[in-house]
Amino acid sequence: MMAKVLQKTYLILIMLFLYAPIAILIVLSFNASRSRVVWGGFTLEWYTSLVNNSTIMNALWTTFGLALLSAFISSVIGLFGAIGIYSMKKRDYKIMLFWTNIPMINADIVTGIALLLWFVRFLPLGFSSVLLAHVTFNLPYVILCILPKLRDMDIYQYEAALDLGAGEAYAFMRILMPQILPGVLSGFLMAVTMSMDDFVITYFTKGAGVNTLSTLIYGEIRKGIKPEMYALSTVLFFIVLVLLILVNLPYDRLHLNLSSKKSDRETT
Amino acid sequence: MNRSKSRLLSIPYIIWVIGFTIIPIIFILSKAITDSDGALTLANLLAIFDPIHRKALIMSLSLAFISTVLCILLAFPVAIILRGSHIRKKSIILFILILPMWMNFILRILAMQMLISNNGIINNLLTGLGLAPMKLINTPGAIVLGMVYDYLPYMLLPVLNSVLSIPEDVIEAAKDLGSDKLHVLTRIIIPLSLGGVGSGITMVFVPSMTEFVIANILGGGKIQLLGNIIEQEFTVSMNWNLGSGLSVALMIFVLITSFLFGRNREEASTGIL
Amino acid sequence: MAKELIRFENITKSFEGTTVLKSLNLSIHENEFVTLLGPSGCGKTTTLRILGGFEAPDSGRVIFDGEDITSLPPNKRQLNTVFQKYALFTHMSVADNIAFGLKIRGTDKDVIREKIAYSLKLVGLEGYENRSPSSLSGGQQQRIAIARAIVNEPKVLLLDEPLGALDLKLRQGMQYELIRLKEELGITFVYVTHDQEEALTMSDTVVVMNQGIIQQIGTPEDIYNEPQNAFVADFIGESNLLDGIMVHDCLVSIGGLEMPCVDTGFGENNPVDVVIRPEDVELDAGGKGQTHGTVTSIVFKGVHWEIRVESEIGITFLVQTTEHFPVGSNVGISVDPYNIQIMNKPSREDEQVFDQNESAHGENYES
Amino acid sequence: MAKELIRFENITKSFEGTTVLKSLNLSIHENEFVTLLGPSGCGKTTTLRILGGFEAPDSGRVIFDGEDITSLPPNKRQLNTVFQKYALFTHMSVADNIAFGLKIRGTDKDVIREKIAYSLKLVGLEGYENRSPSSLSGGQQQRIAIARAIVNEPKVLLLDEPLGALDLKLRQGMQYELIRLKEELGITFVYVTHDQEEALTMSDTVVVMNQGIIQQIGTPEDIYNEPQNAFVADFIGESNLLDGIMVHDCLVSIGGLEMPCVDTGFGENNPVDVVIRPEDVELDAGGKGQTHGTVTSIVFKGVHWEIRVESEIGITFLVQTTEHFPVGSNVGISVDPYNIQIMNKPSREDEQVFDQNESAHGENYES
Amino acid sequence: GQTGANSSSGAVPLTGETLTVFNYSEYLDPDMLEQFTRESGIEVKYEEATTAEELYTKYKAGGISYDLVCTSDYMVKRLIDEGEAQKIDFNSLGNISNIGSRYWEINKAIDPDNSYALPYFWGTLGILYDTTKVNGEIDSWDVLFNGEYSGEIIMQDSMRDTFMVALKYLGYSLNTTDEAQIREAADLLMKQKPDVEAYLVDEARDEVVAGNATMAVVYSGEAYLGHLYNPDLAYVVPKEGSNVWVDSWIVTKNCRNTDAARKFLDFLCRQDVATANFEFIYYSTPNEAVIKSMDAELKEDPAIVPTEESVDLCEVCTQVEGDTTELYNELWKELKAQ
Ligand SMILES: Nc1ncnc2c1ncn2[C@@H]1O[C@H](COP(=O)(O)OP(=O)(O)OP(=O)(O)O)[C@@H](O)[C@H]1O
Ligand SMILES: Nc1ncnc2c1ncn2[C@@H]1O[C@H](COP(=O)(O)OP(=O)(O)OP(=O)(O)O)[C@@H](O)[C@H]1O
Ligand SMILES: [Mg+2]
Ligand SMILES: [Mg+2]
Repeated sequence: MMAKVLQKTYLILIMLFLYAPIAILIVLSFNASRSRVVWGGFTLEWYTSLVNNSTIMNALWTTFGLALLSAFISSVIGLFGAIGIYSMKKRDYKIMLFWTNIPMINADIVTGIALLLWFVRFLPLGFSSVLLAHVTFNLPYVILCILPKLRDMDIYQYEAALDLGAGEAYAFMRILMPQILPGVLSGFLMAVTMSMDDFVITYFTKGAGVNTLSTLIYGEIRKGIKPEMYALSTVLFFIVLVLLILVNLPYDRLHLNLSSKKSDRETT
Repeated sequence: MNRSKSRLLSIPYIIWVIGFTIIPIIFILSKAITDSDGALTLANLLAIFDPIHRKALIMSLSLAFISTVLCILLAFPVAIILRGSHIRKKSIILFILILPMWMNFILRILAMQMLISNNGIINNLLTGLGLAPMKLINTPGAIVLGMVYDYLPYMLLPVLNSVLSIPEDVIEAAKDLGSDKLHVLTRIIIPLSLGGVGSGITMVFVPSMTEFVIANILGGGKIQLLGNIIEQEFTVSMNWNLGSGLSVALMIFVLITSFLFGRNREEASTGIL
Repeated sequence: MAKELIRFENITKSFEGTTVLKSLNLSIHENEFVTLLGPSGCGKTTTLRILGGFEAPDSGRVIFDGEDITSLPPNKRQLNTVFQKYALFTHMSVADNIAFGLKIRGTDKDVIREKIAYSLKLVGLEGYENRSPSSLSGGQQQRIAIARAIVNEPKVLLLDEPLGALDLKLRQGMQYELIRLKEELGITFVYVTHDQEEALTMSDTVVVMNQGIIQQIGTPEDIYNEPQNAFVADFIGESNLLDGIMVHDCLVSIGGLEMPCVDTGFGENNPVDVVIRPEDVELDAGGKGQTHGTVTSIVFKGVHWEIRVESEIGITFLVQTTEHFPVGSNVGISVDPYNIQIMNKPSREDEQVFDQNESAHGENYES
Repeated sequence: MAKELIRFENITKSFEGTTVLKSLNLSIHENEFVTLLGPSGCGKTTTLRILGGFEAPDSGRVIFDGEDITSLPPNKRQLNTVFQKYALFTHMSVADNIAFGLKIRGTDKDVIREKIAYSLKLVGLEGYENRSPSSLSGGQQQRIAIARAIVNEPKVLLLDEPLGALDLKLRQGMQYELIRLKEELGITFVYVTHDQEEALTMSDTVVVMNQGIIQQIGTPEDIYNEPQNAFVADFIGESNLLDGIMVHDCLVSIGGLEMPCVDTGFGENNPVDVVIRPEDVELDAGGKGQTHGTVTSIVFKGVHWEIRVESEIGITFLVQTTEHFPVGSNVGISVDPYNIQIMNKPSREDEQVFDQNESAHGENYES
Repeated sequence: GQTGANSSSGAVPLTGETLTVFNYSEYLDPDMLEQFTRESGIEVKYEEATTAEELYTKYKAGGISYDLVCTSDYMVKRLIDEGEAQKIDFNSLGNISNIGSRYWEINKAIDPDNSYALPYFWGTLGILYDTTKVNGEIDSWDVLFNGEYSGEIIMQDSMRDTFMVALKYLGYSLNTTDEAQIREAADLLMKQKPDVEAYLVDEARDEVVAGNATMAVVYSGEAYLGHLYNPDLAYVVPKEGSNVWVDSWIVTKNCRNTDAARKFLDFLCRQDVATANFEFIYYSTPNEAVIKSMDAELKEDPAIVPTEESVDLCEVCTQVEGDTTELYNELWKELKAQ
């Protein structure tokens, strides 16, 4: 019993650690003072001015567009890439994994400047160049999320589909896709997270007039973060929270590897 | 699946890797092995051994190492508690743990700064309770705190995944053979989740080696990490050759360490779900 | 008989509202080979897990060597388990797997090395010390699991369908090895299986279970020749299970045909179940017998032919014999009175004949 | 005999340098039930996968109905497979699993619904349409896999150890159902198993394989009673495999004892292998017989007792009999000349007696 | 920000012309960009940078063709020296008279003919301190070095600014190229480091406002906001002298549409626009028309309108060349790594 209490306490402390700063951001969104270090009373002003702030709203849509689009593109390329890598011989497999890991271990600024130097040779900087950059740094995470699922998938189901008359593409879509979908999904989420958080690479590869929330926030540190940012973060936080809870409902049906422990007992 | 045919599927990815990983790396490499006049030199690579750089490297290494170890130490109990718990939807917990990552990183670090600054929330709480305020911010410890805070979810995910997927009967077998709880932990659970820890290390240790924002905001700019130096070589001193050289050297360093420690890292990168 | 070592006293266990074990009582003696036998889902593994300490009973006690061990953790119990899925430690070599328990007890290094070698020899895998478990075949893994358990010289060895994944030939080999081990080491075996032939071959005592209730405890011969109810009769080997009426002691009427038997005490004109083993039905090509019938199918089974005979009295007999009777031929049918087994009609559900579909149903786990 | 439907011509296949099938030739006829039987790793699954189109042979051809289908993809072949591990589509309902092939062929919705119902009835699982495969027991999953295959009315059904995971009782039930299906639907079965009893029970033709080479093709009776070499003799059922010397036609000397037999053509004074089935060894409590021996062990097997007798001529006989002989008793031993089977000594490795440890070795897959 | 008198008038249809403008972040009221487009029909692609070096890197990479760039004095000089700027006849701008002559004078340090750079904002570097936490009046850099406020000092996390403080305290020019003087300054800074609570750029002001530190070296514009949030804060330019800085606009050599660029610059000089921008950032403006229209309270705040005397104590920071740069980099890294 004592142990249970200790365990609960521990979990709560970890949660506190992770969420205390977020609570501060939420409080700040109601702070009437423009300075984050001065409490100026309660206000909802920032929530209303947020909607009218075209710079922030534009950056918001750019951020979302960029995150979703880059996550989508990297998921598609990553999915096919992972399947290809999975089918390779051991040596090629290792080589591919090595290169897949490289963007992860490169300092952001190095990646950002290298891409900048490369992009300017054939591409005007703009939304598309940032998109290319984001896809580039998303890909490793996507691939590394999908590969284990490929390793776990039941290839016999695919063969069974062929056996029953399905063409390869059809069998792939109907049979293999549902099995690796959780991996693709987590890769996608990971990519969205990475894309939304990135500042350095985005900064160096973006064109004039293109802003994401990250680049805005970076610029604002100088003069103090605009309170609208806190309001926006708060709104986003609760939207994501609700979305995650909704997404979570059918989650258990997707046969995720968390359930593997249980399923051990099932097959006798 | 027809292997030779499905290998073709990776062509777009391979093109992407060549186009956007390998070519830029060549750019960086070519900067790294030349000086500002374009003459070949190893000086930029070897500059990592200059006393100042070496000091920064050692500082980066120690902070990244401590952060990684702390992340492991914090994440393991979570995984083990969740494994033992009867919570049906462990996935919900998982999501709650990663949700903070969806808030902008700088905002979170700034909030952390408000928590731990001299006249910050924690110290105000302490003085309110009649205790002496603590020196938290602008110390190496604050940087470690920031890194742990920012990277903990990246450790939690893979560790949780691998701890939860250890078959129960293996643990029962160990108990059956006489293991007590501690022994099960050290001999069975930890060794069997090393894969997950490995990918956690990749996702925590590697970025903390190149981290500079946390060091600037929470370390008060008094602590120089290799990430800061690389950043400064690029943006302040505008010595791209040295910056490239240092980062290539760092990359080689990380590759070597990850080769030594994370042999089955790819095996274990379990992803979020 | 040897001294009692283990006693289950009124053990009850349920999972999520479903009762899996219903006041189970069982004694196990020293150096006995006890087999728990029953269809999938009947509670065999649960019984074993309660004995191993992995599951706590809802009520009842487990007595070991005179002491109540109901709430003793597994690592404090003097018994070792061979798990249904081996549960080898994949991150350790074969030698480290086997040494696991010894190291915990702080056994001397040299002794450990010797014991590893000895136990590998016992299971016929000398020289496998440095292999990784995942490089071994199923049969070899299973033997490592056994070696890992016996090297600790437990008083009792629990085995949960250890041979389930092996093919027939390997299974037979392992059966002999296990019996040899039991004799050589003098330890008590508690063995779980759903293979009746395995149970009969290896055990001193067979415990037949169904739906969490013990149906019969006895020697293999008892169980096979004197099943106490229709479930046991049907589950242990193939049998002709017929409705009969006990005319009076030593005479039973089956489909109108009165047949002498040796059972008494079932009253007069009471409905009963009659069990006749297929190998006990005698056929005569010349037509001699208590009744007649026509052969409707004959299947070659190697050792014998399996024949179906439709008899005049309207009953189809399953017959096993080494002689060949062509389909369509007319044969005489007779049964020795000693080979007719009379049983009361089932009083509870779990005593009823094992029905394939139903049992498959019972297997369904929620997912 | 019916028309030839499938012919393997000189099929050879190797994986990573190891030859798995060595110039295999095999004919399968319409509506035949052919079983591939052999120890683990002998190439049964590989043969089936080549027929199914999942693996391409290195050389040789597969002829189906007169046409060369060697390079036809699986989805173009008129045969369906029931996989060793079921391979049900876990994310679809039972009905969607069964309808999968029909939908691809664009069958009408109402027809599909009817066919699903019909095929579920065939396998005894009416009303299971909306269940998820993972909520079913192993036996039920297997039957769904069968329903999914037969609903497409293939000319040939390939089954890879479909009953391997089931317990004895369920296995026997499914064996009968499969035979019934074959008769009802009139399709050709190619069946893979390593269970010899299953092979004998179900097949029209048994193909015994070892190490990628066909050892013998024949009816179950042929295979059991007239094994062509020591491997077949030993693999099909238990047997006494003895070294003998053929004194002359119809007389063989075993351990110095001359025994009459019925085989001819083995020359004079040549070393031969002698096979005597355990059930063919006759024991006599009174001591009458060709030689004498002492009972060293007796195991109850249900249908019979399994007895080991150490004979005067230095050979231990394995005997199966329904009579009980106590350990230590002296018995006479005799064998009917018709039950003595003479074979030439093995000329190739794959014909040698199946050795347990070696086979376990062969099972090792690289991990 | 407030919009000027023209804000309500009807928009001019887009002419299809565009200007690509590169500026520091948070350094222009975004409403003014919209207003410019409304009035002129010229679209503005607006790009921001947080530091001069970042700006330079992106500018030089060449992925974007910028027309107008606003950056700090030393970077302006560098760009002019590298031939990146176009000569502009500032007299042709209608509102140019709003820019006080004093600022053109200061700017001569980087642009001797005043033919490239148009002053935008300017200021000094000084000490922002909490009057309730210090003993007496502060008027010298000495408080940063005498150890009295150990652990309560925030220095700029910027190489030249921090060296400037030490050089000025030692009585040298901040543009010195004398290695011995620079090394002396470095030694002083090394000695000071244990007393320094943090080296910050952007958050220095907030730290003093929040009471996390007693004093910080900040730009004069930050001081005004600091005072606004916490009336106990005061700003001083020490008597040893300091740095006076001017951020200016230049038109790049790539600019094709110089007419549009001139229109934009003229627009920035207009009183209402300059007022809006001033009220967006509260840095000192060189626009005399704006200063005239200010409240008296603002006009007298030395953080907003530095006094003539304090400016006279100050020097403009110009670019240092080759070896000196390397020396600075080296010493700075050493200081930070200590
Ligand atoms: N942890 C558990 N949670 C819920 N139900 C369980 C659990 N363990 C066992 N059961 C249920 O208890 C019943 C008995 O299970 P048990 O594993 O003892 O059967 P078994 O006789 O070993 O069967 P098998 O031959 O299939 O191994 C089954 O119906 C099973 O569904
Ligand atoms: N894809 C493969 N790659 C490498 N080796 C293989 C592959 N498939 C089969 N083998 C090898 O070929 C041999 C024959 O395998 P196969 O699966 O045909 O045996 P099997 O007779 O079906 O055995 P089992 O009874 O165990 O299913 C084995 O030694 C196996 O290791
Ligand atoms: Mg079980
Ligand atoms: Mg197989």
